[in-house]
Amino acid sequence: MATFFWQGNEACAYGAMAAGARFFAGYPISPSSEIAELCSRLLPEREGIYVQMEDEIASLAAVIGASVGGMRAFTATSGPGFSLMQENLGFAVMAEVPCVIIHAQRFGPATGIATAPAQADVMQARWGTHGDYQMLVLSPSSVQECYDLTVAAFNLAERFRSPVILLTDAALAHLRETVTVSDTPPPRHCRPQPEGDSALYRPYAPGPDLIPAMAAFGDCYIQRVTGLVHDEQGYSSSAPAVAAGLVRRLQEKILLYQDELPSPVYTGPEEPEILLVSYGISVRAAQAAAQRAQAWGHRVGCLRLRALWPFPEAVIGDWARRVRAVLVVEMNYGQLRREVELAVAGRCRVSGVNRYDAEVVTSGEILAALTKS
Amino acid sequence: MYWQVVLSGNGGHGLGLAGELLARAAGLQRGLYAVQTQSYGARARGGCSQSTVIISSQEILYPFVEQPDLLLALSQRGYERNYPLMRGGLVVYDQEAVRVGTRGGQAVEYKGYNLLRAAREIGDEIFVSVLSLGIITALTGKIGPEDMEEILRERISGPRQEQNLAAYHQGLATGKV
Amino acid sequence: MASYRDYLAWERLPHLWCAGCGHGVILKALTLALAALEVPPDKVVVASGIGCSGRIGDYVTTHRFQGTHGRTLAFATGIHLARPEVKVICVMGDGDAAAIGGNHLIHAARRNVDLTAIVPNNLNYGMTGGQFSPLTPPASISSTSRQGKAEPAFDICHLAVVAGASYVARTTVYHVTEMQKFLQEAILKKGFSLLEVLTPCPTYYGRYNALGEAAQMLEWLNRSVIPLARYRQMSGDEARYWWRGRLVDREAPDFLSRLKGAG
Amino acid sequence: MVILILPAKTGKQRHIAIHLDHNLCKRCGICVAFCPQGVFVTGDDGYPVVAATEKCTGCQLCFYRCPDFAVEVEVDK
Repeated sequence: MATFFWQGNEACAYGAMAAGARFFAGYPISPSSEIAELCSRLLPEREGIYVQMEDEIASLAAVIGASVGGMRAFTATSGPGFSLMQENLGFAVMAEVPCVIIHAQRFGPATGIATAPAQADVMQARWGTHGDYQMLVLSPSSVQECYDLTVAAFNLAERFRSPVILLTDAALAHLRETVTVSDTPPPRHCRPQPEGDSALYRPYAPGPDLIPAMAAFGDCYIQRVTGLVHDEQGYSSSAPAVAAGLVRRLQEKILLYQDELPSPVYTGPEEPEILLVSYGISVRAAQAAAQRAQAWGHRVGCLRLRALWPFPEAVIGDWARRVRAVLVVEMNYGQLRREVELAVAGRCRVSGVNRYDAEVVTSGEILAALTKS
Repeated sequence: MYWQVVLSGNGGHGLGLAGELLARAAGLQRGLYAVQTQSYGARARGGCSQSTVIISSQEILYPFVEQPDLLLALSQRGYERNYPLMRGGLVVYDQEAVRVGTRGGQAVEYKGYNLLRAAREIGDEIFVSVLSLGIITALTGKIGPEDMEEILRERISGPRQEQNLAAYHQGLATGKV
Repeated sequence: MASYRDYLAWERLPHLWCAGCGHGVILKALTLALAALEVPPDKVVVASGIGCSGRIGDYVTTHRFQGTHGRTLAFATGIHLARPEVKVICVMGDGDAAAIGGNHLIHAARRNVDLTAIVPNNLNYGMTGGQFSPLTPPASISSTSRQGKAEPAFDICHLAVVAGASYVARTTVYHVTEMQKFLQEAILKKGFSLLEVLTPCPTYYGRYNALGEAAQMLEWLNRSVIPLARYRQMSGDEARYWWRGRLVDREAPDFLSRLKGAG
Repeated sequence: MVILILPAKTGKQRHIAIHLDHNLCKRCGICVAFCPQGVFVTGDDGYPVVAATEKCTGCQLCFYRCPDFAVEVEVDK
């Protein structure tokens, strides 16, 4: 065991190294730039590649290219850059290329406030690229989790052959906390490899868990990658049956195995009356508020979401039967609250504690909202 | 213990590093919990800069300072922005850069020094952060002086280490008076 | 000895390109070049973008990557850095390479990434119905310039040279032997190489501009280009021709060598 | 697949076979237009027809120029 005093951004970069990442392509943007800066030093030390591209579109493109070349690859960005990445994010979904995008959210829309936090890109992370798909999105709420969930993100990317987004924010990105790192390297999940006669390899034939085996460019197994609708051979097709089969598999390969994602963590009394649901840096205020409310004798618990997408609908639905009210604490005008409302389905009251002034939500604000609940 | 510290001043005062050193000295050397943040404007020199530290004997849920117990004020703006939040504690300020005429809280104690001038005499205004850390270490007794020195030696290497250590010791001596 | 046949996915033919489209000629030239250089199919990635030329990967037996519109060189940069032992050959149309992908082209050339870029320039966007591209000659009729294209065109080859490419050449599908030679030189070149190939689009550009069927368009291309040396002696109005030839062939460290040197 | 195999003898005693694949040919007319010897003519259905095999010199221009992989010229020395 070793302990470090890291910023959120540093923990992400070291987490990526521990997860075996050897390729980073990026474009400097506040508040994520420290990840690029650190990678430019750490990767060459590890026989890896750091490349600074001409924009964020090219950055994710290079990451995808390197991943099909067989490397664990990632990028880091913030709102404006994440908007540019949407195009190739969809490509990674369609072509099933494992990669990790660390997105330190900042205040928006547009250039907004470059160095101030927000949690207003949770819906963009889910729905930002066009088409019909599932997205894997994780949200750490401490510097320790920046490290742990970055490791998880790489493994999930390989496991599901999918892009994985790690949503942090400007506050967490620059927060310094103690991080504990195990001496043994974290377990590594690797993309399934083709076996047997190379002439019979079909790049998009579903394997176990619906995931196709993935050859790398240069292997004897001929790899065909495309963002067009494609058959199992990787040849483009516009046949309705091929399109439907592909979309169904892309959805089901994630939805059927959603329980492999980091589950929500509950802290608080056994039978809470009010449940705070939160994610990311807002969790810290929610937990502090819950603790103070408990000290005053109120039964308030806190549910910390670690995977935002696919949304843990069943877990929220179960809690809705057991509590009187749910308060969704987030730094936006009310984005994930709608998703919680869908999951609660009228079983209890749902309201939001929302802050959207470029400051981190405080426990005092949550306590004030609690007294009204 | 739940000790909330704000180090405020201008870009180029080295406050980000000072916050990190303070938190490391507390968190790593004494087994306390510590968190640190720093303000990020455009990453150019000059302008308002601020770093905050919380040191606690328990796990820190909310990592941002709500009510400072200690304020280091190296600029008027940093002072004005933070003293209204205080309900007690200590303000350490630069006598030339900050006028504390509009004093806030009743129970707040004020200690003024010529911090920036002393730093310039050592060689560069940037030494003001480590000089101030010396004063804070001596005044408050929350951090072991030898812990702080160890972290300083670990974190600042190269040609500036000696000047920083000199600044730190000068601060310690000043704070003890 | 390798045959061009080994590089062609025969079972995928006939290809989707129109009658008389030059893309098939370029595909054949590519397969012939790979055979002549005896590069094993599993050590080649054909990377393409979107549009008519983007479909080239459907017809090869090598590895294939078809990315998003205009981004081919950015994807290819990642592929190359991860697998430097593999030849990455990028095929991008004039819209792909010069419009949406123009910035990536500049920077791939500037970094001198060891890639081969083939730009089949059919003077318009064929797949979407014959709209003008940055490389469409001014005053051309297209489906978005019925009165004649108001914008000037630019010379993508000179752009690549200024940006830093190691090898830049231009020819046409009429000049099949020259195309073959340039293509092999480009593939062998260490560093960024770009080969622009003027090619007929009888379906749109030819029809809109009354240039005739495929054969007449090829003749028109032949009449419209002159060797680089002669072009350089021209001035003013005469310089309305396209030049063809090898614009630059120089030695410079490629991107990965520089990265490793710095690392 | 329709393959017309037309073996031919030139004055230089070379065996030349011109293969035309109607499944691949798109009737663009390039082979007809550019054969320096006028070996091809356009048939009534628009497909090229090998009309004068004996004129073929085996220069392969039709092969290089055909965009559709529909022409191959086999030259036995």
